[in-house]
Amino acid sequence: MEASLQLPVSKASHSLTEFRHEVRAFIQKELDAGSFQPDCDSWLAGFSREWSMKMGEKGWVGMTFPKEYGGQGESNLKRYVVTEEMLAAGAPVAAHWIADRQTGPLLLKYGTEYQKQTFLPRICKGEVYFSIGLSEPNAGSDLANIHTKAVKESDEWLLNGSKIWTSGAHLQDYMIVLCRTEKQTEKKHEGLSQFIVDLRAKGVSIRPITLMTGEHHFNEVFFENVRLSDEMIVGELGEGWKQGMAELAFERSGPERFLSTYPLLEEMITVLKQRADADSTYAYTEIGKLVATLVTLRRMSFSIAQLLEEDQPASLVASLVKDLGNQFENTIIETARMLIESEPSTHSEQQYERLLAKAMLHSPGFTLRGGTTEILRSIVGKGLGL
Amino acid sequence: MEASLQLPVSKASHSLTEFRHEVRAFIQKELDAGSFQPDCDSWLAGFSREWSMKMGEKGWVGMTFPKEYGGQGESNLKRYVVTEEMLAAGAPVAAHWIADRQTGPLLLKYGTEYQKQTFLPRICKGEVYFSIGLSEPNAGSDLANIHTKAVKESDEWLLNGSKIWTSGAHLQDYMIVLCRTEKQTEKKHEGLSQFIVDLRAKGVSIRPITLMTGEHHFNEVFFENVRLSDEMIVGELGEGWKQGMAELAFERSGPERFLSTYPLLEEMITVLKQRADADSTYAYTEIGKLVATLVTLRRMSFSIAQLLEEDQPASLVASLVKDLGNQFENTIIETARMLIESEPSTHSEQQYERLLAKAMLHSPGFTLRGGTTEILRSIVGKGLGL
Amino acid sequence: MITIERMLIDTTEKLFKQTCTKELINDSENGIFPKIFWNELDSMGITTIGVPEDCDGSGFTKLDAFAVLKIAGSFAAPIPLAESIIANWQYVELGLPLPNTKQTISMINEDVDLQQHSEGWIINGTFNRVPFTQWADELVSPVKTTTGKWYLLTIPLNLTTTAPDSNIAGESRNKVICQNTSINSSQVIAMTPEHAAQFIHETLLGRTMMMAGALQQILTMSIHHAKERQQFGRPIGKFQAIKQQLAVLTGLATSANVIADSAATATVDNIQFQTEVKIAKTYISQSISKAVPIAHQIHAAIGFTHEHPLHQYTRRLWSWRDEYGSEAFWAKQIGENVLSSSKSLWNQL
Amino acid sequence: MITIERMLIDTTEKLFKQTCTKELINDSENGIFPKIFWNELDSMGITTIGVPEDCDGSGFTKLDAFAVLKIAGSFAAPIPLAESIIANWQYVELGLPLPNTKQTISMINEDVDLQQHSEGWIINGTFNRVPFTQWADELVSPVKTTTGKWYLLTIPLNLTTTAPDSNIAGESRNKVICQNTSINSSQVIAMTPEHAAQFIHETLLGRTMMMAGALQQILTMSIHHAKERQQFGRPIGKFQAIKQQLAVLTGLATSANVIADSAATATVDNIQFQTEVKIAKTYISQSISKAVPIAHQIHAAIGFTHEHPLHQYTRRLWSWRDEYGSEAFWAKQIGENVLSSSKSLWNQL
Repeated sequence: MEASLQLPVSKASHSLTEFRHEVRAFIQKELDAGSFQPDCDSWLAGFSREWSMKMGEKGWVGMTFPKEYGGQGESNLKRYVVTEEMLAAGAPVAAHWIADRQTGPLLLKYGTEYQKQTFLPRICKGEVYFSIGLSEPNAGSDLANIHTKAVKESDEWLLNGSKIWTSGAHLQDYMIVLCRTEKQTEKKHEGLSQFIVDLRAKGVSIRPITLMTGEHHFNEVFFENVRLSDEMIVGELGEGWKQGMAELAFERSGPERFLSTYPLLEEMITVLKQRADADSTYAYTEIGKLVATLVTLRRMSFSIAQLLEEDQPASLVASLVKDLGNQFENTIIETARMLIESEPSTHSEQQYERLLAKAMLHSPGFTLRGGTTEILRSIVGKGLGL
Repeated sequence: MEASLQLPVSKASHSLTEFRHEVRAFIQKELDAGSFQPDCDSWLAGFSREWSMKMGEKGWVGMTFPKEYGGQGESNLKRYVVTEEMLAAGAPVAAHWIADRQTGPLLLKYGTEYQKQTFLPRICKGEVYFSIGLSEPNAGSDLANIHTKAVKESDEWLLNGSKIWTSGAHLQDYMIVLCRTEKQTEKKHEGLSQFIVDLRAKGVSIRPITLMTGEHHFNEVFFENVRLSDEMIVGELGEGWKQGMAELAFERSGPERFLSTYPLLEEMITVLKQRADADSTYAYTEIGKLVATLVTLRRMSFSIAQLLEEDQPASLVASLVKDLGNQFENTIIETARMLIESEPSTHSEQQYERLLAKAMLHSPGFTLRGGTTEILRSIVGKGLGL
Repeated sequence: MITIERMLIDTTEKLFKQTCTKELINDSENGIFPKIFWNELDSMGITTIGVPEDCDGSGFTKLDAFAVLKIAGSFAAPIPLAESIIANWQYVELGLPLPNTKQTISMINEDVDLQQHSEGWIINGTFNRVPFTQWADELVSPVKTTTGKWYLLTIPLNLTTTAPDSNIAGESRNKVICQNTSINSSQVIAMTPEHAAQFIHETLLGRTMMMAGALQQILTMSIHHAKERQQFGRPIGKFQAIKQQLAVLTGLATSANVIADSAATATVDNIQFQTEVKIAKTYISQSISKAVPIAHQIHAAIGFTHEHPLHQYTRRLWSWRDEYGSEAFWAKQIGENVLSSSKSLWNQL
Repeated sequence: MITIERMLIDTTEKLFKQTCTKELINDSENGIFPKIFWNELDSMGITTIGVPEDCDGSGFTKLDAFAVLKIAGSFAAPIPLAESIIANWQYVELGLPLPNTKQTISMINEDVDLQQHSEGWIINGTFNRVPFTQWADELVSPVKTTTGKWYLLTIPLNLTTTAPDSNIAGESRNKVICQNTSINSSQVIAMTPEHAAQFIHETLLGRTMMMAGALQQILTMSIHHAKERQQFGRPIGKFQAIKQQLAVLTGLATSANVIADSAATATVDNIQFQTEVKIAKTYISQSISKAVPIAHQIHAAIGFTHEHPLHQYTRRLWSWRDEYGSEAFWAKQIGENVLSSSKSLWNQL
């Protein structure tokens, strides 16, 4: 087998399983108290400062960060357990998701001591949130097509341009902006740098992008002579592309790539259990197939968390999980339709119909975010040496 | 809608329906008499001189050819009915299939009076069979990559080269060979011509290509200084490519593109009916979906027959039918597996297990013959003006 | 030769293209009914196609009406065209005059109780997911009594309670509740089971034609987008992956249109009309789970925004495929019929 | 660090690669058993992996044995390796010495009747689709009596009648018929239901590991072909459509290997072993209907010939996915368990 496709089989240790039960008990308590309603795609759409701060209190945000920066110094596997339990429950984890998943690790790897001291403890408290600043209007899949630029004037930088598809920018605090700090040449991956930009700074304006669902999660963010100090440069000037791509790798590996519609699956099972239906071969078989795929994806994803823990490369396998995971998320929707006759509606009286409507309406996004199916498959193709 | 995608809805006339019943009654009589065993992919694998001659007697081979050449001057719609009934019954129609489907029409369009008089009446009797001579070794999808050549020496042509994937060449009489009659230039579609070649002539040798199924249907045919007279040129010298492509268009439109595994579907239904099984929602639903697709494909294919009857272009829609049809042929196999637990075997005591084994083993061929899925989709893409 | 039917189609298509804009559709989701558009269609006689001229209709055939409904679907038209046309047909077929009031219809009527008394009838029960109740004066629906008799009811909506609901395309699908609703005898017309079946299958086909039209529209949009949108310096339609996806989408949309047209033609021929309609609804509903993701994949992020009109079609397709029974519902019926017959499948087709 | 387990895998892989040629596999389909190859494996102790050294085995764990079976699958090895290993394990676990004779196994034993009498036992019934009966001396199978007790039978094949059959990969799968077959008491060993269940699930996992190996092999072959085969002047792997298909195949083969390995690891941990095995068999069987067409599509015509070795793997995958229960069979059981539980799915996982 290609070495890059070898995945170690990792089994959860006893203590990890105990930890999982602790997380699960916490969620159940909150559910019982009515703190949240399980929802599909909650890591994108479920923004709740209250919930994020509750998780911060438990030490479950930025939990892999070193203790000196407010983290718990815990393993990636433990973090994996938290994310998986939250997604399976459909808990509102969107606020801190990006900061926890990629901004924190980025700053830990490339940030200055000042940046780490300033931002990481507040991320861990679940009170400061970050946006991604990669995509630009009209760039499409060509991520390197960056026109936003920062120009040095005396001791400050002036940032001009715009970013698009920034999820939650209207509710979050900062954005990691990838921009040109040198003139564009033939080699468009060069001369790019990353800055931390305060989304409430002068010169920043945020325009909502209303989704086809009618919801507002995404934004276009404009920068007009936004002033940035040298302190806000992340890593090396000119190394922004490499740093940004490393950030993307964090995006594809997690269970959010196959659990977005899990709450629908759980609700579907609840409904099926209530049905007094003698003709059950169909339901048994289709649910059995979904469970087999779910377990397989969990095993793969957990193995990737293990690889990350060991600092092993995982981007190729992560792409596979995302591709398979997106298909699985859609298969849940189609199976639901086949097993339970209904007319989905976002404001139905039935939780089942609400979850189905939400899952369907969000489904075009599954393959768009974190790399389209084509891009993922091209990454795999390249990995195979084609 | 793109004009090229407009399909007229054609309903069978009363007389056509009566004719269908006549064909069906004939087949039933033969089935009762044990003349043949229904089989999957019978138009490729079911070679029976006896059966072809029986059909010739009924006037059902070359039935669209003019009466002066032994045909019936019947409509394409009537021919459609015959082919569909034969395929649905899994009757052994392979011997005359190519001659009836494409060689006859080719000769009618481009052949000399001598060629028409010589070959067409015997085709119609179901006693003379033709092979296709297009593909060459190592050419792959690049059909224009033709190295077989005919060189004129005094009043004869000397043919050298080879053809591959010629179904039934070891059992058939003639082949329409596409070859170079001029040196290859940059424009590799030019300088090609078609000849009628007697497969029993001196210099022709036939090497079987054993399939993965263990069966022998395909061959590699070698030509070593095979002598051809001018009389055997089909159409214009140098126009072979255009003529050959027109021939290919006949290939994609017929019901053989979605009925190859139909006998398995029929047998599956027979088995399901015998099962005393209360849990039938699964079977009902899956069979219902197959039937809906089958009827849709039949309507499309019948409309194409109508277009051909009216001399309208149909190659784009024919490509769509083949693509959808191949998927349908495979869906029958997978549905069979899901509804009826079995272990398929070509020599099982159960007709169901035999048909399933045959269908599976032949399945890789469905998308290979008559243009691969990629090629078909490229044709469609081109048709859409991409 | 330009036929009068061709002219009808062309004129209707042109009108829809001009009038049924993105904004008009968005407005309708916010509860604004496109009155002017509707009145224009009404005055042109589009709402009475398939009703003979001597019954005050516009003439033409049901086949032509279904062709018009396909156009309505291909423009996501937020108007009760199918509902009005089908109600009109039923009136005429039961020998009643065309109404001056506005009708919507329901084909789901399982839990409705109907009691005759001296002066008229009392109705109790709920009609679920009825389109356009805000606009209509009356609900028209066939109902079967406990004694097995069929009646066509015309229920004034002001005698009912409606509970708001909508599908995921933002089309209103309200609940109509009758609680001891009393209607007079002229509003309850006996009908044969055949008439009731015809009503049901025409309703089903109406929605099916609209799906075929909307599928065609997302294909057209996708082809257009693939030609216009540039990436890495060339139109994305030049990339093999996009080309292949478009080919698949073309196959789905074209086959959907063939089976929809075939079912519509069967109305005229009256041969196996009901089976053909069920097959069309099953086949097309099933196609949507393949077709919609492709259209969105080709449009990428822009097609996921409210700004772009793609969602006006894809959300309707998602809704319509489940309305009046999903492919699971109808496939089960088709399969049950096939497996209950003593004939081979081929002999049943 | 090179572990002893790694050395075992490397050595085995090398031996299979050298010995298990296309010709050897073709010969086996013509009834020629690869004796020399088998004897070499036997003398190396490969057939007793997972049996402790103090029981005359080669040591190592069951996990290592399953890893070896994956290699066997990845070379389409026409030998009774899974059968021998699993029979040996059962003997050892029931406290019996390793046999000197050759065993094949059966896990299907529904219609077998077992009667005890003074001198021994009488067996009546049929064991279907038993591999390698021509080669083996005895058939080993757990059988449940009508009183609900489990026994491990060792039936000398010369006391039975065999009827030839084979799967579509040309592997012999004969019927073994016992008609008043009389065996002695030492050939009927009482076992617990847990032992029987373990035997059944180890048998299932053996085939599953072989599928994972064969899937990996068709991926390797397809990558190789895509790099070597030229068309329109460049390797076909450069075409976007082929690249995308290979990526999908990679996903299928990689995920299959993960879940197979995960089930094999569960043997050691003994946690949810049976569930994990059913899941692995279901997931992988299901993957094959996607994976095999892709491999054939990439190989095009050449892969459809007998000459090319691809079919030696694809025909096995088609056969193995249905052996010991297809994904339909096992998915139904998994689903029934999930839906019968009072716990949420997540709490069952």
